[in-house]
Amino acid sequence: MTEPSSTSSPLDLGGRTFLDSSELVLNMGPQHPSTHGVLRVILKLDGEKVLGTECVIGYLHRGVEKIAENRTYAMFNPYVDRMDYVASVSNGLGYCLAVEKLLNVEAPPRAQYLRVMMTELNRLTSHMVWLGTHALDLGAMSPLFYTFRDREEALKIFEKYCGARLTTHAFRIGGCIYEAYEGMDQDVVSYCNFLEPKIDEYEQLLTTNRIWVERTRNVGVISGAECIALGVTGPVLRASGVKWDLRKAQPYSSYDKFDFEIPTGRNGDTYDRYLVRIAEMRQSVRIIRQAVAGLPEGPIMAKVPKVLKPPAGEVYVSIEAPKGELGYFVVSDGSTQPYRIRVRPPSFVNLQALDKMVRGQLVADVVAVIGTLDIVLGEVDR
Amino acid sequence: MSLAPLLRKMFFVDLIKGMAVTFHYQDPKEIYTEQYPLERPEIAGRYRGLPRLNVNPETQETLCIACDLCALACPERLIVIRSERNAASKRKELTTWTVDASRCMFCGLCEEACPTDCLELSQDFEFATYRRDFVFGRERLERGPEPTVYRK
Amino acid sequence: MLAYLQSYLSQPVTPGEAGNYVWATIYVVAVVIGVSLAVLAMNWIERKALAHMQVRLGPMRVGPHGLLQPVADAVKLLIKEDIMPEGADKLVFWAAPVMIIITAWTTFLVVPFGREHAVTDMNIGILFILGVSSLSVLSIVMAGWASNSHYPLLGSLRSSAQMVSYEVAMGLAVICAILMTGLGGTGMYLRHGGETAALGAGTLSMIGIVQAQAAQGTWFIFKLFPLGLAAFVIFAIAMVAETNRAPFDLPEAESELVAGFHTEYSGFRWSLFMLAEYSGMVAVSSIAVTLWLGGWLRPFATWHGPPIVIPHYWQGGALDFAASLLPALVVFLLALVCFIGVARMPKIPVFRIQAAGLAALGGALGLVGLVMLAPPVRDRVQDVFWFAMKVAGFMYLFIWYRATFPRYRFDQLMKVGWKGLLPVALGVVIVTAVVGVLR
Amino acid sequence: MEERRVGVDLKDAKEKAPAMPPPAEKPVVPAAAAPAKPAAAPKPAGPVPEPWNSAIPEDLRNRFGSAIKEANTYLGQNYLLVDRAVVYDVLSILRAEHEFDYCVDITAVHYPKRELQFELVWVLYSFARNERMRVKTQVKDGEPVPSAVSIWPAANWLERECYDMFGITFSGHPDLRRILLPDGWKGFPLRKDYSILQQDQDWVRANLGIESGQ
Repeated sequence: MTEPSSTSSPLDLGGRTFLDSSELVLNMGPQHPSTHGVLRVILKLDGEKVLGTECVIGYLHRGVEKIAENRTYAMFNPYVDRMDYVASVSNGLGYCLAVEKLLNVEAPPRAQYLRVMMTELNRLTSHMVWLGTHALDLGAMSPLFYTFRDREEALKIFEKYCGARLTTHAFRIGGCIYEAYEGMDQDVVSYCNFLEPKIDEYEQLLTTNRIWVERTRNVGVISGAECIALGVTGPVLRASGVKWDLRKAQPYSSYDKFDFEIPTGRNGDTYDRYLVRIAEMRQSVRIIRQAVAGLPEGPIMAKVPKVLKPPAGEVYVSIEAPKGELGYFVVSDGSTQPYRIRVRPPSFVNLQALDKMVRGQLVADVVAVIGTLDIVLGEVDR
Repeated sequence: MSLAPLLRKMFFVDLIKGMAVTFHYQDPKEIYTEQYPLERPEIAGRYRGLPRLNVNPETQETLCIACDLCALACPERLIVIRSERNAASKRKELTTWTVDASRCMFCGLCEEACPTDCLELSQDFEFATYRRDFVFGRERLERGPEPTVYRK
Repeated sequence: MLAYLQSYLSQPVTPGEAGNYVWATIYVVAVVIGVSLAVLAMNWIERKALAHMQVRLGPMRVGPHGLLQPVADAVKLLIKEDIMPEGADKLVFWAAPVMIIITAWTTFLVVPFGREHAVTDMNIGILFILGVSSLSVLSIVMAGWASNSHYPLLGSLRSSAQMVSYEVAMGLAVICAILMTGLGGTGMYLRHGGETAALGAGTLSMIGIVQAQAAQGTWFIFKLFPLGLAAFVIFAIAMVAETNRAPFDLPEAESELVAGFHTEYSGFRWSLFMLAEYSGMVAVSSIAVTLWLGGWLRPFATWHGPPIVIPHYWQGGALDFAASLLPALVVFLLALVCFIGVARMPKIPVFRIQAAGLAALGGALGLVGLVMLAPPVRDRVQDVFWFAMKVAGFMYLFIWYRATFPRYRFDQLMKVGWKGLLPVALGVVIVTAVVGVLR
Repeated sequence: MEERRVGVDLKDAKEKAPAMPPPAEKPVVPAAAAPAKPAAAPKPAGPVPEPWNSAIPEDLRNRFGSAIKEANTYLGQNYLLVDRAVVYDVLSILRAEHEFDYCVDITAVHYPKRELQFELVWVLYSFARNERMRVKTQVKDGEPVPSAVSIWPAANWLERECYDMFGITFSGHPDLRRILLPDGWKGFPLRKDYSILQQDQDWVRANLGIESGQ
């Protein structure tokens, strides 16, 4: 990624060379207001034009996969929340589905509907964090506060449902352990009613705003083919025109029973990704409404033994997390502890596309593209 | 470009629409901030805070039977239980029960493992201290939360 | 000496024109203090207004409703460690904040807060302001260069390009206003109380421009509608860019360049930059007010209302009378707000000091209001009041923009400046000139 | 390589089973549990891999013969176990001819007791067929594996992570460096014989000059 500098090292100031036109190497991060955590991007600049980037990651590496090998299946469940901490419910869902697949059990329908409801609420909160921070990166301060205020209401529902707001640990292997609390359906429906006008408000602030449009249109363009080649998934892929969503393509957790659409973009630029995510929020609201209306009665936990000992074997199960395809590759050796758990983090793979997307653009676009990729460093570094 | 968008652009309609949003939010009724110590946050009943050891309200005896299940369920292994066999009743009796709150991630697995109603994650979320003793013992956990009360 | 001092008070001109150095010095000190106070107040208002627009409360702890927050901040900044990066060019690093504050304050020499409330009146007043204020770009470049760091360097380069390009559009918009001073036959160069220069010559004097508006009976924003308005809009956009405020705050674009040209500055030096930024905002708003919004003139200044007479107090139009009471009434209103705040303060011991402080502030404001009712003060304070109100309106706009808009990218900013504002401004100037000649 | 205690000292670590024992005999899943997928074995006993009958393994078997060691379906998920020598060709054929255009993941599993210690796994997906499969190969420690970056650019970071965590080298990779761990890191953490405790003690000794209390 980094070619050697053309004439001399940019750090060599002692040589008194005049008119030395070497590139400017700018270290963006790990402490930088808009690298969303501890991402460090080494930018090679010609003026403000980006000639190349190199991502330095791993500042938040906690060895989640190693931890997994030393915990039982049930014990590892809370740890997955800590990867993509703004979408912890999705992480938990993916993990539970993977272990359930290995155990060859399926959660009861009521649990599946509860899971759908929670994951879609989580998709909303995740997208709201994205919108707020992305807008803040591009200089619009207020959406951050509006989205965080509206996200707060969803977090309150999380808190009432499973007792935690962020790292929820909402599901257990085999279903859900928490029954819907009294009045949850009203809470969720009133949240949907509350949120829909708020989404309009975000759009009123940004969608037609000429500055927003100029800052995002034709910025960080990536085509559908490039996305596929780079393994980029989620809203980024859909904004490039590839109509692919695991919830439709390989439905899990009763998603096939829900009626929703996959919003797609055309140009694959930052503006389209913005529109796609906004549309996804509306679709999520739609799914949540259906989940509340169609919540079946019945048990919420499949019959699983207290001590989980999946038969030896390996499975790969993936779900559509808010950031893209979140996969778990679980290898069991028949003991109580997983032999190996591999997490396929969407943020990590999507971040690879950064270099492709910002090359030849300006420093300000790097910020826009990092924001639009919607990475969470907890997940990138694990 | 047709006329309408051009006019909209000329008269800054897009910008004014956004400014209308920010303007109407100036209404003090819209303020969302909670002034935390003065205004207490509403904590849900299922909130997973600091563990609490319940006691029998009549006899004030602990409900813990020192079965060690919570310690085994804990992913971080931060619950330490010591018990001794009571020679008279032949029953295991709890001596110490500690939790290292600095490492606890409030996952609730211990609560689920508890076969009695003893261990429960309480609504206590305020355990910041000026000292580094996060290993809470039985006394503190049985007593439950004692948040600083700020009068309004 | 006393006579020397009093002799000025009877003259309806600025101390500079009267040649009264003592009063000029007093005015300079008053302007510096006033601007600093305005910056402090602006600091608080910006935080509060921005917070409310963003559904938060803003500062609440230091003083009632955080009123003393700017003071606390100032104290904090003053006692902070003074850090100078090792690789910095020491002299330039030191000189940049000093220079920026000097340029920011020098512009206020010719800003007319009222007919006689300016340090002096120059016959090239507006040119002087534009010239001096563009020096601030130099200190920004100095700051960026001296820091010897990448982010400040990029920020200062952006800033220099931005300020230079927006000054062009700004200057053209100003020319438009200057052309308008020469229109209408009566609004001539009225520098010395009605003494007129050649017909249709126009003026560059800040006071002269306002007097031209008074004489023509209209603010220039409404003059030759929509030409005046167009020029005003151009100026209003350019002045936001000129002061590096959102949505044109690229030199200090937080999310890209950390803090832009003052990344390496902290403590007192940083506070000078902050002070200069806000003074700059006041300065450009003052220019806009002077050029287009009639300066110190009150709205509907040509309407006087039916004549009324109050013995020993007032003789003249009823509307004029109402307007003359307005400043005092506004101060009373503020005092009332303070007292309501005291009444609504939580009744607990912790808040007793705050309540007392707020009550004292309310009382002081009430006293000031009473003083402002006295005829000599009443008549002198009016101009300043209207001027301040108009500037405050602009300040609010600055906050409002900041709360609402995303930030332009650098090349887009240049595009807006050179491809958008500049041609329009040129067109407006030409049309204004043509219309002016044809009339 | 000798088997050592893995990771932090945990109670359960003692019953860490040897690598991949035969499928559990006793039924772990209760009979009451509903069968999940039609593809899954309906028997209550742990499901066993079944042969994967499809055009893809057939085609590959025709080309590579015995180098395709296994082609199975486990719980409805297809996988191939191929020889290291042909893995690059298999992957490029899958990409070029069977439309597996999306490389989902590349990872590895360490079996320290086997001779071919590492099992590399490529998770592939085809947008056109809406189908997922895994390609596996087994390599010795230190044996290079051909890099798939030329097939899927996405493989770049995934292979770097594999190298970082397992020490598997990929020949032909454009920029094979550590990615998550710092450049000077010693050891490969996701190997089963990598002890976190050892790591911690070494670090404390080197940087603090004291014995670690762990």
